[in-house]
Amino acid sequence: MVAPLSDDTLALPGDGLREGVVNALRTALGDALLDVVLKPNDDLWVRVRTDAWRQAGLVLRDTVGCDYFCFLSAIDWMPSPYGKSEEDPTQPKEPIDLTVQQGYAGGDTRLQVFARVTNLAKHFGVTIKADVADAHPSIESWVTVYAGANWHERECHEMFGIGFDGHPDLRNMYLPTDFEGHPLRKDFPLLARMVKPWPGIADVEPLPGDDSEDEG
Amino acid sequence: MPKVPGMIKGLGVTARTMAETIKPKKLGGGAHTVQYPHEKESPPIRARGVIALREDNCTACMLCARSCPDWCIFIEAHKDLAPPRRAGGAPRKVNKLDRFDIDYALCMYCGICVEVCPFDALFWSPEYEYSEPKIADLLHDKTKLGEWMETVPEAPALEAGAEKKKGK
Amino acid sequence: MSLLAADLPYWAQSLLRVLGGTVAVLLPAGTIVYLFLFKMMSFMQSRLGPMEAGPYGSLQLFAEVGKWLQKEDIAPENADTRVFRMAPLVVLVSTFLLVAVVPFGPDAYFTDFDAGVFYMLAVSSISTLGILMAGWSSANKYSLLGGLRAAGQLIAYELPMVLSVIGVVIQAGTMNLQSIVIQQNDGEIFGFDGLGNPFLLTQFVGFLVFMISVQAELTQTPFDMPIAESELVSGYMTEYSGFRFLIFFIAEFATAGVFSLIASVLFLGGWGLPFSWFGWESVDGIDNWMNVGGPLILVTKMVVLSGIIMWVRFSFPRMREDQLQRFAWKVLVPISLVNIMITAILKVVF
Amino acid sequence: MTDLADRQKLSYIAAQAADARLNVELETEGMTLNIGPQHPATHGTLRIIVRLDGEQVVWAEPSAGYMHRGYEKLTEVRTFPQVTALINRIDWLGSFANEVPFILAAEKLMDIEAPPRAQHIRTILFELSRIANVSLFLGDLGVQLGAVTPVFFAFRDREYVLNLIESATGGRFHPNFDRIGGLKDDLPAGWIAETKQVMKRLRAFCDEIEDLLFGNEIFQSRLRGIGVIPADVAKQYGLSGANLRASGVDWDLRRDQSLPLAWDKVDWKVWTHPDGDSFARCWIRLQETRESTKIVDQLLDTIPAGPIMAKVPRIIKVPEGEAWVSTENPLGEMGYYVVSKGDLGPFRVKIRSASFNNISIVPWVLRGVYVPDVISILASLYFILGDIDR
Repeated sequence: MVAPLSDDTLALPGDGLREGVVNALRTALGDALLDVVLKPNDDLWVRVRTDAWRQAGLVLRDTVGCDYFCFLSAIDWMPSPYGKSEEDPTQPKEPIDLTVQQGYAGGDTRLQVFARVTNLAKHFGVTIKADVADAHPSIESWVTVYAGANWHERECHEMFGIGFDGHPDLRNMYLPTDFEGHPLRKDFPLLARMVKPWPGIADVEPLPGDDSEDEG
Repeated sequence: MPKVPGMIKGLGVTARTMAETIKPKKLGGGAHTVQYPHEKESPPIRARGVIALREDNCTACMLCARSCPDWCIFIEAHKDLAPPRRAGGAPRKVNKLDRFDIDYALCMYCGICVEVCPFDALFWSPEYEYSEPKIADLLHDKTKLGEWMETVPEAPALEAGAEKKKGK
Repeated sequence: MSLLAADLPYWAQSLLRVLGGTVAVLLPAGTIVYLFLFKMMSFMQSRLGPMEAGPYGSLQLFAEVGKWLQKEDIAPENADTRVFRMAPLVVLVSTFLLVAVVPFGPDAYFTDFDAGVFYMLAVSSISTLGILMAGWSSANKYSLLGGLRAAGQLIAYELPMVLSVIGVVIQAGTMNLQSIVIQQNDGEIFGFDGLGNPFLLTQFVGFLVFMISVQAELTQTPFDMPIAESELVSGYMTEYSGFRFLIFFIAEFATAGVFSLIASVLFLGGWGLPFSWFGWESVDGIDNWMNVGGPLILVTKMVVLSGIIMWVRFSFPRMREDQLQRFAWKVLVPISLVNIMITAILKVVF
Repeated sequence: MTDLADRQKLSYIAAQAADARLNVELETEGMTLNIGPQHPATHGTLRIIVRLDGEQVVWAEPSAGYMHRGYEKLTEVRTFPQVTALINRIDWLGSFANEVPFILAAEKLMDIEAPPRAQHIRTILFELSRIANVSLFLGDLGVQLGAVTPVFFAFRDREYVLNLIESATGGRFHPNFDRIGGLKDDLPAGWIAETKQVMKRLRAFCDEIEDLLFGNEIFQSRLRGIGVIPADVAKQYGLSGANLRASGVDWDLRRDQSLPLAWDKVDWKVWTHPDGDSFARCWIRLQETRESTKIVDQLLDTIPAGPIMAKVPRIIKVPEGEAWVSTENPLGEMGYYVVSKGDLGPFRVKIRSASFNNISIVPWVLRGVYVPDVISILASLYFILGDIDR
């Protein structure tokens, strides 16, 4: 049999392990810890204030012991104004609801940066989020906290247009240097779906002289 | 026993493989390659080679075209009258296919269309030899897709412990 | 004197020699490519290799040559065109010069001169020049790195090769390759003459060093840094295509063949069989059929030796440049020096 | 360990010295060498820009993106079943393993669990794709170091694994076999017996590779002490899989998290190596391939009977929520952060692929090494282009 998980992992019914993490974060960050979602024995989401992003990273690394960097990325919470390009052009377009609605741990802005770090000794991970202002999206860089954040922040920068203060080299990674727009933002159209008509439109010619609608 | 140097062992491995390959097929040797096109490997029954269409079953419901991630299925149809199911009944109105094209230049062989088809009109065939010099010829129309029906095999028997499946 | 020289006019002799030389270069190259590169390598990798051209793929080589000859002769725009075009020929020339001293039979040889070993070692380094030219003139960074690596490597391995041959020269007491062959077949080991006295037995260390150096001179794995396809794409050959690449290719395998010929001459008794088998007393007593049989025997020995070279090539990974240099200077050179000393001492003692 | 750390330090000093030499001592400019985007060693189109002093690397920078396909954007216009067909092209050598974490994340959001038989078969196919993937690595390793034969052995024996995957799923490379709630189909008859034969073959293949490559003195001298990554650096960069375990970190997601898969039901071992050098990384992969064949063998004996599909609606709508599931894929930790808004398709999928993190350490680890080591270090880090660019 595989060696059993360490005692800490076999968390208590109330998940003392993750609650401990939340407590540690609250002590270190104070009111910069904005919101917490804890699913017992499953996962933990926390949201911190934008200006406490780097500090939260340091706390997670040094106090909580999450020294393994998993990923960093961003979410654009605005629904896509283009839909899936799967509608009949002959029908009137249904209006798309563009209200921004954030996910777990709430939020106030359209763009959110989120990252995940893992504690390898106690076998748990934390997803940490922070809002970034809509007008000038930027946040502190994590490069000095987790060296691996370097590429993730570059990717995030070109895909979402989020600046990372203190990043040594915020060049484009995938796109040409003079590329305009930020592809993963929802208001960036996915051209591949727009240049072609959707083949799913029902194209059934009725019988000559028969105007009755579809049956069976 | 003194340790054989790794380099000598390495020479041994290649020499052994050579002996294996030269050994006649009858004695369990031979190469692992197949001399295509003189001999051909038969793909497994489930292999997703090409999609076959049973035209009579298709009702032009568009489910396959809509579920296709690549948008590579194109369907057009017209209403038509079919003979009644029971004698003396009224003729039924059915959708007759005008066009059913699959563009194999776009298809990524995911099999979602075959899976969603509610009327058993699409099947996988393990046939694979239909490459074309011109990319446009990879668009198979309904006649060509219908011809593939001959190559569709029976579904394989299942391993012990499997539940009987209903439908296809 | 040579059998041919006795009966034929000079122009016919020359023609025969040119033809013979071409055959002596191309035949081993073709044999090695088909036998080892196409077939042995494939078998070692659980496949059959080329099977379509000719019975069992035996005409594949002609197909390949035909393909290469059809291709356009391209030189990169920034290349030093004249040097670029000349480089493959320089490499090939070294092969032809090498084959000139190899004795194929009691009377079947191109030249027979006393400084044969010396000449052989001298002309073998001409190919280095060609490779360096190719690397330099290609206007390609990979080629340049490959050319420089080749130069460093070939110079480093020239030395152990020379030193390992010196053992043979000391033992034979001559630098004439023909005499070395005769000595080996005529000789005896402690009064037993059933095997002759191939220097493989007395100069085993020298043989090993020589073969390792040959491997390096031929830039075959594990010493193929100048080509190193996973690092330098194709090293000094990166920019070559068409018949110039073909010449490089032929030169590579022809040189492998010629070096195997030389190794069998130096260590395996060359074209001869132990004279005691046939009761020959001296060179003059050798039957005339040995002028036909000799080359066949020599080629057989060559095939065995080049088979070993290729076998190693297909089995081993590549060394790193600094490891290779260290191996040459710190291992091979001291070993061959010790070998020379011991040979010299034993020569004096016996 | 200290010995290796010293070597790493020395190569750093060498890089600094080379850098200084470039500008001061010789007033040379150094040479900038583009390795890639079309290069035999980059299996795909990765470009590495290196600045050289002689053959020593002063500075190196990978430039990815020649194969970026924008999967994160594409997932937003696709339904959940369509996404499965897409994402098994991320790491194309271990494709079934790509599907599993995504499906698990969707199942987590829907709060359903696949029946035990499906979990079992998923685990078997997962390990088969690991074997298919890593066996190719073992062969390719030889090519990167100049040995031509191992790669043919790898292709030869991987073929048998691919045949298995094909006869079960219908696709050699892109199975698209995993479904929310279970699997598309049950195994065909005779598959288990055949798989056992192939596992025996694969173990023989591992022995061959060990004799041919790992035991070879040249191979060892090429890799030992080269490209040392200490454990703390590895964790900082988020290295995963064999690269992390080779640095002595005992972390394997198959063992260290509880997922509805069958790894906890069999007996196997997580291999680690204290050295953190290229050799350690390769050696770990070799051992893991053997371990995988053992896992598959044991799982084949214990497949429970029953259905392979849980009760799932015909049209799948995933409830609102966020879920993160990652698994120990052949290349390392592969995870999906799935955000759903209750639609037919996901709202956003963040794909955390292993190679992206594994390659981000390249500028750090390549300083001060020689050009041949660039290749061997890249080979030992083992990346798939699709897994970097996504």
